[in-house]
Amino acid sequence: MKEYLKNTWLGIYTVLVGMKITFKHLFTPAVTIQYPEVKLKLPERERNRLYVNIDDCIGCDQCSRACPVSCIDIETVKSIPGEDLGTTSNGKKKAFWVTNFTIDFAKCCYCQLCVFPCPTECIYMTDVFEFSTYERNDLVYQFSNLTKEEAEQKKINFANFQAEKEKQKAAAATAPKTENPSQPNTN
Amino acid sequence: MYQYFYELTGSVIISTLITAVFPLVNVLLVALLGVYLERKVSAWMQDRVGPNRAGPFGLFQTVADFIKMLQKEDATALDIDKKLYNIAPVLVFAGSFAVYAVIPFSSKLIGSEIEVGLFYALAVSSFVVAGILMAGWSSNNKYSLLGAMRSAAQIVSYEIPTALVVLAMVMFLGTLSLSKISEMQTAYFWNWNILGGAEFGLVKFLLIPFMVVGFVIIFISTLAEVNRTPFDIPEAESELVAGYFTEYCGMKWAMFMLSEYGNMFAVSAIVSILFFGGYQSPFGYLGNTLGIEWLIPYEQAFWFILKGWFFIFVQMWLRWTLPRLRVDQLMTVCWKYLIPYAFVNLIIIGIITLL
Amino acid sequence: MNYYDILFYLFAIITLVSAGFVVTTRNVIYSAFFLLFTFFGVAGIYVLLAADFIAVVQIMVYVGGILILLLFGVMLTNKITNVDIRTGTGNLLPASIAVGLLMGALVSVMIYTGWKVQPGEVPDTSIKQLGALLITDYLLIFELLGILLLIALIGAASIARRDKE
Amino acid sequence: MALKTETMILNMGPQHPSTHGVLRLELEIEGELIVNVKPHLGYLHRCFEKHAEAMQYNQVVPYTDRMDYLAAMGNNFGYVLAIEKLLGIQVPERVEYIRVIMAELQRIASHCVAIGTNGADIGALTPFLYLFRDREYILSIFEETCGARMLYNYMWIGGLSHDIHPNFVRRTKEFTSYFKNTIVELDNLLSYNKIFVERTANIGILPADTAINYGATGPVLRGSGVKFDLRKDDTYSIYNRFDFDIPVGKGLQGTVGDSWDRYYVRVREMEQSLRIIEQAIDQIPEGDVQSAIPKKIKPPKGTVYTRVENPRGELGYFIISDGNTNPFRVKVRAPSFVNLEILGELCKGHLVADVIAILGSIDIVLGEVDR
Repeated sequence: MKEYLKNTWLGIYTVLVGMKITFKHLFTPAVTIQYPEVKLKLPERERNRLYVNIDDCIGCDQCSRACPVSCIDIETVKSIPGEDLGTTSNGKKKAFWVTNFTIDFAKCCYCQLCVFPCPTECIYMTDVFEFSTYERNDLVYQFSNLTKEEAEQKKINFANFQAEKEKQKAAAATAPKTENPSQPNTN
Repeated sequence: MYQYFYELTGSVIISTLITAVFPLVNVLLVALLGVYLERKVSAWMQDRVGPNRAGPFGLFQTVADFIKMLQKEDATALDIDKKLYNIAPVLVFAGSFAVYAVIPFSSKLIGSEIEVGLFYALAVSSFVVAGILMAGWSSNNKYSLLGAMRSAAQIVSYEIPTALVVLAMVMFLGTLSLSKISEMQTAYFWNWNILGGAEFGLVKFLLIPFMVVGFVIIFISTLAEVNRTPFDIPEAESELVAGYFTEYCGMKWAMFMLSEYGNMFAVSAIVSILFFGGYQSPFGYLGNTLGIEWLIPYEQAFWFILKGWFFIFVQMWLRWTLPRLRVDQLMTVCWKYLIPYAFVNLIIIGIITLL
Repeated sequence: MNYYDILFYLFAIITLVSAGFVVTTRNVIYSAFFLLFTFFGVAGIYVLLAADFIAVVQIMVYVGGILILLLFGVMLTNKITNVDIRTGTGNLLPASIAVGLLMGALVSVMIYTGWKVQPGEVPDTSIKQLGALLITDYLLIFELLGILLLIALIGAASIARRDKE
Repeated sequence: MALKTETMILNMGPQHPSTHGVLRLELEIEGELIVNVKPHLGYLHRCFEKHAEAMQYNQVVPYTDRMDYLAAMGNNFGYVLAIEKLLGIQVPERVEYIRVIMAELQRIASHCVAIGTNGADIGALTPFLYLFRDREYILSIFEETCGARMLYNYMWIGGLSHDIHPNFVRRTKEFTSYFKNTIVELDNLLSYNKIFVERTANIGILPADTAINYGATGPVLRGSGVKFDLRKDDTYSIYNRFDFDIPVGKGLQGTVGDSWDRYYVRVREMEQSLRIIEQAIDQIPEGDVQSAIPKKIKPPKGTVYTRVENPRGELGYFIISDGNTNPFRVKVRAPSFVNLEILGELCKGHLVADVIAILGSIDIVLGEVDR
């Protein structure tokens, strides 16, 4: 009987305590952020979409190797003598044409591992997080500033240069044995 | 109501139409505003904002939802029992709508002034049970069936404490007519039944604690009858997905929702009639003071609807505060706690009334 | 034909047709749900007879109580996932003969009895008289029924509580 | 007279509101009584262990984030400790302190979800949202420090990816003082609520010996009254420097080891985590957090097993190195997976509704169960 009355009392009392708390919250202001209208100021370390400053990229491929999900795809072509690629902002001399630099953001896991090995700090994470598309292929971002034709041209240039070199080598050595022509450098 | 509008307009057709359409409009408004208020109240209690996109303060959110639901494809499962599946929402809605026939919104706005109004209101809710069982069984889904079984067991059980409290009140008041009960608690709030009724004397003060107990019991059991938290186990989202209307979609689903909110208002109305003076104003009427006779029914309707909404708010408040009970605990609360208390209450009120 | 007659025939048709379905349909669940409409029709007829209290009791007890229990029983004892809950209608001939005889007897009683018709006011409500009669003239029967129901309740509870072997 | 009854199979999940992900439970029920529960796993299997073999040691860290995604810091912590042991690196003091604070903040955040969803499963949605509101605070501290809210990749082998943000100390202190109110509010709103107590007390009782035999760890084990916490009993990092208690289930509302005890142990653990943070936050020494990060991670041949006390229990990493830059084998002892095994034992004889309460009190994360 005592247990019975105690249960009744506890049932009513704890419900009233809970109701008091929720009633108090009825008048506390909401903590919701009205997203499209109000946007939070994101911290500077925010890890969202990657950006590549291609002018600074030397095509060293370190970021691609650091990526655990292989979402970075880089193709480079060695420059031929006489072409001036300029220098990066921290003074490194560029030696490769970056003919293809794509990042597939559908694959990217935003771990930031690609950012740290970069010698020129040209790949970094930005605070852009709204980039949804209707097509999955639209998430493959091309960062190379060369057009397709230019890229082709660079490849042909390099192949020609290579062939020229081979010829010269062959002529110079006049040896019958030729080495394998090295492929356009992709790594 | 018919009489009142007949005198007002002098047309049979118009007054019949108003009499028929008024409760329906009321149910729809209750559902529309109820869903909106539920979202807003829950949002405020949880430090959120709630719907605020459609219209000012998101007022048209439920209208938008309603339009969306109208357009929805009526997707049904393959092995359902088509006939029962289609009848069930209608029956559930009919059951909850039928209660509105006897609810006195004011001294003039009442569908049917039958003598057994209170009893009738309890009885027609059994159609809801039949409809719920129908929905649960015809869906051919185990979750639905379990939900329907729970719901039926719950509603049938909780009718008993409700009936016991009603019985005590009937003993005290000597009538089953809802409009007469309202009339008896006239003028000022100290005449309400929760404060011992209109007659002044020792009995009045003796009654007050037992009236409060009676009110708590009937409020809890009506909560259970309309399947609201903490008694929402038939549609316990986290266990049974959506209970008996798991397989429903579009407008058929909306019918269940409509009847749930309709029921909420109906039970709130009955509780307020029994204990809180029904349509009576707590501090007298402006119409009387100003001498404008025709204003009084509208004032009464205002107070009635206000009281109804207050209890709906309390139901929501409870819903967003409490967890839900388990099936067997629900029965424990009913049979081991509410019914004994209601019985003791009944006997004590009976004795005090005899004094 | 006035409103009263129209309503009467409406309720009568609902009652009879659904009662017919209750007997003839092969799906037990359907029978049970048709019973709902039968009870509803009967309640309507009670209302037309100015027995509002009885009508409400009809709905409360039969629809809210007995029918629900019936449905519970049917749903729980059969394979609930299987829709095929069917019964056979065997013994059609003997049943119709028996029912025909009973009906004939009832109809003849109805026709040949000299009913005492007392013209008078239709009472506004029947509750008061009912209440008074129940605790004066029919008190013994009322109490006996109460005891009977209590015995049934206790019996049901004790069967349900029996531990499984 | 023997009544013949049949059992019914009820499929709970993989699409169900309260199986906490894509878990499928095959419930064999008699009416609403549970006869048997069979969990079916693997709907979220992502081959973490196999993936790790193809990764360099430091590339595995972001993958560990994705196992127990509610306690990613703890996952990082265990993994980097294992590799550091393999390499024999001593990390700077500053790193140790920051790691402990991060792990404890993460424990609070994870318990917020665990407690909140346990309540939400039982029907109380409001405490769930209050706890999520406060978890958000922790996540924004993390975001400010390492740039991500959920999958941090913060602890690296030999150090940390970033030093703490200048605001970090202030905000953490703000949080610790503020969060105490939330715990009081939570206790009043949910823990002692009669309905919640009725729903969880004496439900899913796990006796201490059963818990030990099944290998349960974390709050599930401590809820059964066993005082076992790796932070104290097999101390790692610098946990031995702090003063904190290990809350255990005492059966305050029912029997020792019931769902309520498991729930309540989590609530009290949040308080203890706050204590650790308060002690550690003032002692963070100065230093460079990346000084000990090796240039090339090529551990010697050998095996290592380290375990840490994750919010869900003992998280163990067993790593075999064959002297290469990639691990030869990574095996994870996932606490959720081990704790989930007990579900069948706990649910027998209870009702369908109790399965939810028990599952919520075990607190599984499917990302970790399936890996």
